[in-house]
Amino acid sequence: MSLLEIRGLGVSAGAVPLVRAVDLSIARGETLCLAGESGSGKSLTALALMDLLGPGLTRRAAEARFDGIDLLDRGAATRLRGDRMAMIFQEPMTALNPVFTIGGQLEAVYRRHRGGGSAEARRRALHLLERVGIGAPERRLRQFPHELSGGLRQRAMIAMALMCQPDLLIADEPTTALDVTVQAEILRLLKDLQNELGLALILITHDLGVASRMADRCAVMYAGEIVETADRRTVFKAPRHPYTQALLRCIPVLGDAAPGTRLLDIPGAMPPPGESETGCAFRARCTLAVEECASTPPLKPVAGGSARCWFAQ
Amino acid sequence: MSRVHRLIATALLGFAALASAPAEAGKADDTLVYSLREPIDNLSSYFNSLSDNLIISRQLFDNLLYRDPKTGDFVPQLAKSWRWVNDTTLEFVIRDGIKWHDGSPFSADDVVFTVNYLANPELKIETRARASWMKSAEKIGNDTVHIHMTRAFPAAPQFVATFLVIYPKAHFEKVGIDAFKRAPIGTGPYKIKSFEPGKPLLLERNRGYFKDSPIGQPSIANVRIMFIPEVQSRVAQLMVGQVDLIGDILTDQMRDLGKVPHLAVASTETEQVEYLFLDAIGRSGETTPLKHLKVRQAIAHAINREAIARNLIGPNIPLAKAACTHMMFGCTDKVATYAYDPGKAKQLLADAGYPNGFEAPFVYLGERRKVYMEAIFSDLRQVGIRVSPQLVTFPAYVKQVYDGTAQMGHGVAGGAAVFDASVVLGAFFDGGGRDFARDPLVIAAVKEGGEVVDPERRKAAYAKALTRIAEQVYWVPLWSNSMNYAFNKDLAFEPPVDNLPVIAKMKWR
Amino acid sequence: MWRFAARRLVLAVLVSISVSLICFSLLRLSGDLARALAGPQATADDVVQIARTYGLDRPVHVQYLDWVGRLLKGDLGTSFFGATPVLDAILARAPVTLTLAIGALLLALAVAIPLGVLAALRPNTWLDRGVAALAVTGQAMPSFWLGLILIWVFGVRLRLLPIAGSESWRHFILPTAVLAYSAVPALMRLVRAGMVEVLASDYIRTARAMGLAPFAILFKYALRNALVPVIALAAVQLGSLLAGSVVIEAVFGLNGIGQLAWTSISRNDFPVVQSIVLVVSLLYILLTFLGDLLNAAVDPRIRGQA
Amino acid sequence: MTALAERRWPGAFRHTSLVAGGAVVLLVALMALFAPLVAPHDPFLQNLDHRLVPPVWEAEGRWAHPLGTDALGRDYLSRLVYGARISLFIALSVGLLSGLIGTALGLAAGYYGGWIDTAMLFILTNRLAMPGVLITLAVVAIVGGSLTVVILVLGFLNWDRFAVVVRSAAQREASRDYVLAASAHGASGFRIMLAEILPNLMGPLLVVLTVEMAHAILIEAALSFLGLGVPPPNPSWGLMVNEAKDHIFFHPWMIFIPGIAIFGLVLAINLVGDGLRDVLAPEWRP
Repeated sequence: MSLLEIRGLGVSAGAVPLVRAVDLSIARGETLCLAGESGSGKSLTALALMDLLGPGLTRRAAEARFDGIDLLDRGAATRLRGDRMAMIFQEPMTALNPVFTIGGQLEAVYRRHRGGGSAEARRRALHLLERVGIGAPERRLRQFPHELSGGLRQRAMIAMALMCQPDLLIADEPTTALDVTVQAEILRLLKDLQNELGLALILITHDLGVASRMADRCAVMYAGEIVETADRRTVFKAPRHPYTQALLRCIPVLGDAAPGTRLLDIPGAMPPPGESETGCAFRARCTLAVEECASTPPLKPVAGGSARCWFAQ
Repeated sequence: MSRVHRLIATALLGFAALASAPAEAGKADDTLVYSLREPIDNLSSYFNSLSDNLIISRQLFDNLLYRDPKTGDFVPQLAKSWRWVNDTTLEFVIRDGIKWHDGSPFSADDVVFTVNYLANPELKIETRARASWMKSAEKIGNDTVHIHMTRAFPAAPQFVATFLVIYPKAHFEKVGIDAFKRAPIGTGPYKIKSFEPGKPLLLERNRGYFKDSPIGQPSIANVRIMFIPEVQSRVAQLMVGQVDLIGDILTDQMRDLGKVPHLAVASTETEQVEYLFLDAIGRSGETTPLKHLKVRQAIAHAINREAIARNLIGPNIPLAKAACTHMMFGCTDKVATYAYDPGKAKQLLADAGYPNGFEAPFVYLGERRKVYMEAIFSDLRQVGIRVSPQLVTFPAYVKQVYDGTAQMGHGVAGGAAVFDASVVLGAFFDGGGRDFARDPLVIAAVKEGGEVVDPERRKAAYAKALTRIAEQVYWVPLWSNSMNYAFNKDLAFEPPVDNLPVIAKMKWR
Repeated sequence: MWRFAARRLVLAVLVSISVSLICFSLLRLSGDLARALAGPQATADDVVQIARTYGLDRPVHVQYLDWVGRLLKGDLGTSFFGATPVLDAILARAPVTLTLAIGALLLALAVAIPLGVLAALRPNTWLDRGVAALAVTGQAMPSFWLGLILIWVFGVRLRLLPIAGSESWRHFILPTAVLAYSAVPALMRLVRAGMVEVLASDYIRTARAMGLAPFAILFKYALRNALVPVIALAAVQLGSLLAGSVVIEAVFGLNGIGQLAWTSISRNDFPVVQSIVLVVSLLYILLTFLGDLLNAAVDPRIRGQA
Repeated sequence: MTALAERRWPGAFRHTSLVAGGAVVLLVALMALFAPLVAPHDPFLQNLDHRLVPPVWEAEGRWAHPLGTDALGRDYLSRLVYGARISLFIALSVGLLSGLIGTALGLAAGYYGGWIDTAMLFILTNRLAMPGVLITLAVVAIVGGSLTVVILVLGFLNWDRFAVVVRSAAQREASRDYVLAASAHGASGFRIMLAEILPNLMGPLLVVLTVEMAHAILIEAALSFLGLGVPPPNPSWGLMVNEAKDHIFFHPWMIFIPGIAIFGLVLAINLVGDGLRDVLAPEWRP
C-alpha cells in the first residue's frame, strides 16, 4: 500500500485554476520526481500537499491520504507536518529564520512534536547535524543562519526536516540555488539518507538530469497538469507525451545528462493560468497537434505509466 | 506589602480617581480657583518679570504704600506716613505690630534690607528697571526709613506702591534667595500652603493680617492658583465650574461668557494706552512716506477708532486723545484730534504725493490683539495703505524698535501700574532708542517733567509735549488698554484698573 | 557587538558636538538680548548693566566655550528669567512631558501593533481597509485642532474629563490620546508592511512546514522580525513626540518641557531654549543609539555588519 | 506575483483613493486658481456690523454669507477660497525647496558614495537630531512670521525624506547598465546624475513630494495656531483656525470649517501620494 495517495488535487487563485486534477501516489522508500518548467505547478502541488499555500490560494481534492490519515482534515495535516511529513526549500539563504540560532530552530521542531526537555532535543540536533555532514556541530548550533554558507544552510535545513524522523520528505528544488559542486553533494546526501531511513522522497526539480539520477518514478507537469507519469526508465527512454519528448530533445545525450542541464529550447511559451479551459494545454507548442486536441485528453494508461495525450499508446 | 496587594491597591486607587468628579471650584468649600496664564518657577517678583507674578506678590506681600484705585491717592500700607524729604529722598515711618507669616515682627530693618538688596547693581534681576531708581536705604531712628534715589524720580511713590514689596531680612538671610523664591514669607493677606512648579499654587488666608491695612481683611479662606497658557482652556474651565475667575480674555469671549447663567463678566480700562507709532524722522530709511506730516495725518484720519473700540475693544473703554490715559498724572485731552474720514485721508495721501497709497511693514505684539489689529489694517487698506503685519515676539519687537528698522507699529505704553505720564513720555519721547520723533521741543519738555517735583510745573511740561506730539502725529493714540474678566456669579469681584487683582478684597456673595 | 556599539557611540558624540554648535549659533541670530531682558521701563544704563551681569558683552565664541565648559560639568546655565538653574527648570517639568510622550508612545504601540498585525493577517478585508483609513486620517489630522475639539466635546459638553492641568492621570487622557493618534499611522504602516513581508517570507513557510504552532509562528517568529524596524522608529518617534508636545501642552495647559520651550522662545530666554533644543537632540541621539543596540540585540545580522 | 499584490493596500481601495484624493486636490487647486471668480465677496472686506454671522445651516444663517462671517465681518467662504491659494502655495514651495535640497544631497551621496556619502549622512543625522518643531518656532519667533520666512524655514528643515529616498534610489541606479554605459562614454558625473539618474527617480520623488506637501500644510497650520505662521490679514487656513479658536465654545462652526478644510486637503494629498506610490514605486511602501 502506498504511503501517500492523492486523487483530483487542484489549486486555484480565486476562480483561476493553477493546478488541475493531479493524482499522485508514493510508497515508502520510493523517490518520486515532479519535473517541469517553472510555472508548471510543481511547487504549488507540493505546497498544497503540505497545506502551506499562501493567502488567496485554495486547494481541493477528491481524496488525500497519508498512511491512512485524511489530509483534507486540516487538524490532521497540521499534526503531520514536521513530524511525519517534512519539506525543504529552494532558497537556503532565506528559509531559515535570521533571528534565531540554528540550534534553537532545530530544537523547536523536536520539542513541538516530541515534547521532552531541551537536552534531548539538543542531543538529537547535534546528532543530525553530524549526520548531514556539518563539521563542528557544537559550534554551529550556536550560530545564526547568516554565519553559514549556502550549502551548510541547506544541510541544516535537511537536518531540521529530519528532526522527527519523518516518513515523507518533500524537497522543492533543493539544489537549484547552490553551486554545482555543492549540488552533487546535497543530492548524494539525500540519496544516502533516504536509503538509511527508508524515507519516501518527493523531489521537485526542473532539472531532468537530477531527475534521471534520483527518481524511481517521474511525473512531468505542464500548465498545472500532470501530462505523463511513469517509471524512470519509461520516461527517459520511451516518453509517450510530446511535451516530455520535446523536453528530452533539449538534453544533449539521452539518459546520460549531467546535473545542471536546463530545459530551454521548446518554441513558444506555456499558456498563462486560466487562459485555456478546455483542450490540451500543450497543443499550441506541439508539433503533432490536430483538431482533436481542442478537447481535453484524459490521462491514458500506457505501458509503464500514463500520459495525457490523444496520441499516447 | 506583597506585590499583589500593591497591584490591587493601585487598581482601587485608580478606580477611585476615576469615580470621583474633578475638584469643583467655588463657594461651597470656600476655595477660590483663579486661573492665571504663565507657569511660574518662583515666587519672587524681582526674579520673575511675568506680570502674573506681580499678581501673586500682591497676595503674599505688602508694600510701603498702596494706591487707592478709586481715588488714585497713595495711602500708607506698611508705612504709617510718608513724605518727600527732597527731590531724591523719600521718608517712611513704619507701622508697628505687623507680623510676618512665621510670626516674627516686621520692622524698619526689613525695609532697609530689601531696598539695599535690590539697589545692588550686581544683583542678577531681570526687572532691573523696577529697582534702578533706588540708591540705598537708611534707618533714621527706630521706625523711620529714608530711601535715597539715583536721580530725581518723581514717579517714585508709584514704584514703591507697585513694585517694592518688602522681604523679611532675618528669614531671607537665613534661607537664601533660592529657597526664598520657592517658599517665601511675607506680611500679606495670604500665605503659601503649597508650591511646586508645574502644580497649582495653594494659598490660605493669613488670620494674623494687620488690622489697619488699606486693603482690608481677607475673606475667602483658600485660594488655588492655576497656570493655563491657552486662553480657550481657561475659558472652558470657567464654563464647567473648575475655575472661579479668569482674566485676559477677548471682548467677544467676554460677551459670550456673560450669557452663561452661572457666570458674570466685567471689564475695565487700565492705566495703559494703546497707540500706533510712525517713523516720522526716517530712522527706518530716508524714503519712508511716514516722514510726511500729511501721510501721518492721513493715517490718523483713516482709522475708525470709534467703531473698532465699540465692537472689538469693549463697551466702556475710552478713546485716547493724547499719548496717555486720563488716569495718568500729567495727561491732557486738549490736543489736536483727527476724526474718522477716509475721504480726507485719501486726499491727504494724494497731496503728499501718494495718490495710490503705499506699502509698509507693520510690527506688533500680542496674540490677543490680533483681531482689532486686523480691523486697523483693513481700515488702512481702504485708503490705500497696504501694511504687511508682523506679529512678533517681544525680543524681536524690541529689536525692531531700538534698531529703528520698524516703520510703523502698534504698542502699549505705560502700565506696570504706574499712573504717571512720565511712564509713557519718558520712555518713548526722550530722544532715546524707542523715540521715532526725536523732536527737541518734546525732548526738552519731557526732560523737565521727569526731573521737577512740583506737580503744576510737571503738568505744564507734559501738556507741552503732548500737544506737540498730537500736532505732528508722531503717534496715533488709540484707546485705553482694557482688561476683561469672567467669573463665578457667587464671587463679588471688581476689576482693578492696575490689572493686579487683590484677592483679599474678593468675597463670596 | 562591541565594535558596532563603539562605532555608533563615536557617531553619537560627533553629532552631539555639531548639534550643540548649531543650537548655539542659530539662537544667537536674534536681537539684542540685554535690551529685551531689560524690559520696557529700562534706561540705557540699565541695559548696559544687564549685559554685563549676564556676560552678554563678551565675544560669541567665548560665550560658546563657556557654555560648553559648564555643560560638561552638568551645568546648563541659568535662566534669564527667575534666575532659576536651567537644569532645575527642565527637571521640574520633565515628569509631565515624559509621562505624556511615553504614554503616547505606549498607547500608539498598543494600538498600532495589534491593528497592524490584524491588517497583515487579513489583507484586502474590511478590517484592513479600516486600519488603512485610520492611518490616513491620523496623518492628516491637525493635532491642535483635534485637541480643541476634544476639549469641547469631552470637557465642556460631556464634562467627562478635565480640560487643562496635570494633577491626575485623568488630565493626561486627552493629550495622550491626541499625541498618540499622530504617532499611530507611521508605526501601524510599518507593522503591517513588516508583517506582510515576514509572513510571506521563506522562513515562516519553513516554520509552518515544520509544523510549529501557529500562535508561536505569529508571535515568536513573525512579530519578532517585523518589530525590528518598529523599534528604531519608536525610538525616533519618542524624540519627535517630545518636540511635538509643544503644541499639545499649550492646548491642554500642561506645564511640561514643551511649555517651557514655548514660553522661553517667546521671550528669548536663550539659556533655556538652547538647553532644551540640546537636551531633546541628545535624547534623540541617545534613543537612536539605544534603538540601534536594541535592533542589534534582536537581529543578529546587524551585529555582524558593524 | 501574490507577494507583490499583498504588499500594497487593497487594490480597489487604492484606486478609489487615488481617484478621490486626486479629485479633491484638483478641486481645491481650481478653487485657488479661480478664487476671484469663485469667492462671493472680497476676502479682506470687513464689516463690523455683520460680525460672527453663522453659516446657513444654523438658525440665523443667511445665503449672503453661506459659511458665515468671522470676527471682523469678513465673508468666511471667500476667505476659505482664497486660503486655498496660500495653503497650496506653501505646500508647493516647501515641497519644491526641500525637494531641491534633498535631491541634490541624496543624488551626490548616492552617486559618488565615499566621503561625500559619509558627509551627507552626517548632515542628515544632525538634521534628524534637531527638533524641527522647536527650531522652526525659535527661528520664526526671532525673525517674525511671514510667508517667505515660513517657506524658507520649512524648506530648509524638511529635506531629510527626499535625501534618504533619493540616496538609496541613486545608489541602485548608479550600478545599472545604462549609467555604466554613459560613464564609459565619458559623460560627467553631474550630467549622468541629471540626465540619466534623475529621470528614473521621478516616481519616488513624486511620492515624497506629496508627503512633504501634506506635512508643510500641517506645520504651517500649527505655526499659525501658535501665532507664528503667515501673518494676518492673509486668509491662511491655519490662521483661520487660530482666529476661530477664540470662539470655539460659542461659535464652534468657525473652527470646524477651516479645520475640516485642512484635514480634507491633507487627507486628499496623502491619498494621492499613497495611490501614486502603489502605481509608480511600489518598492517605496514603508
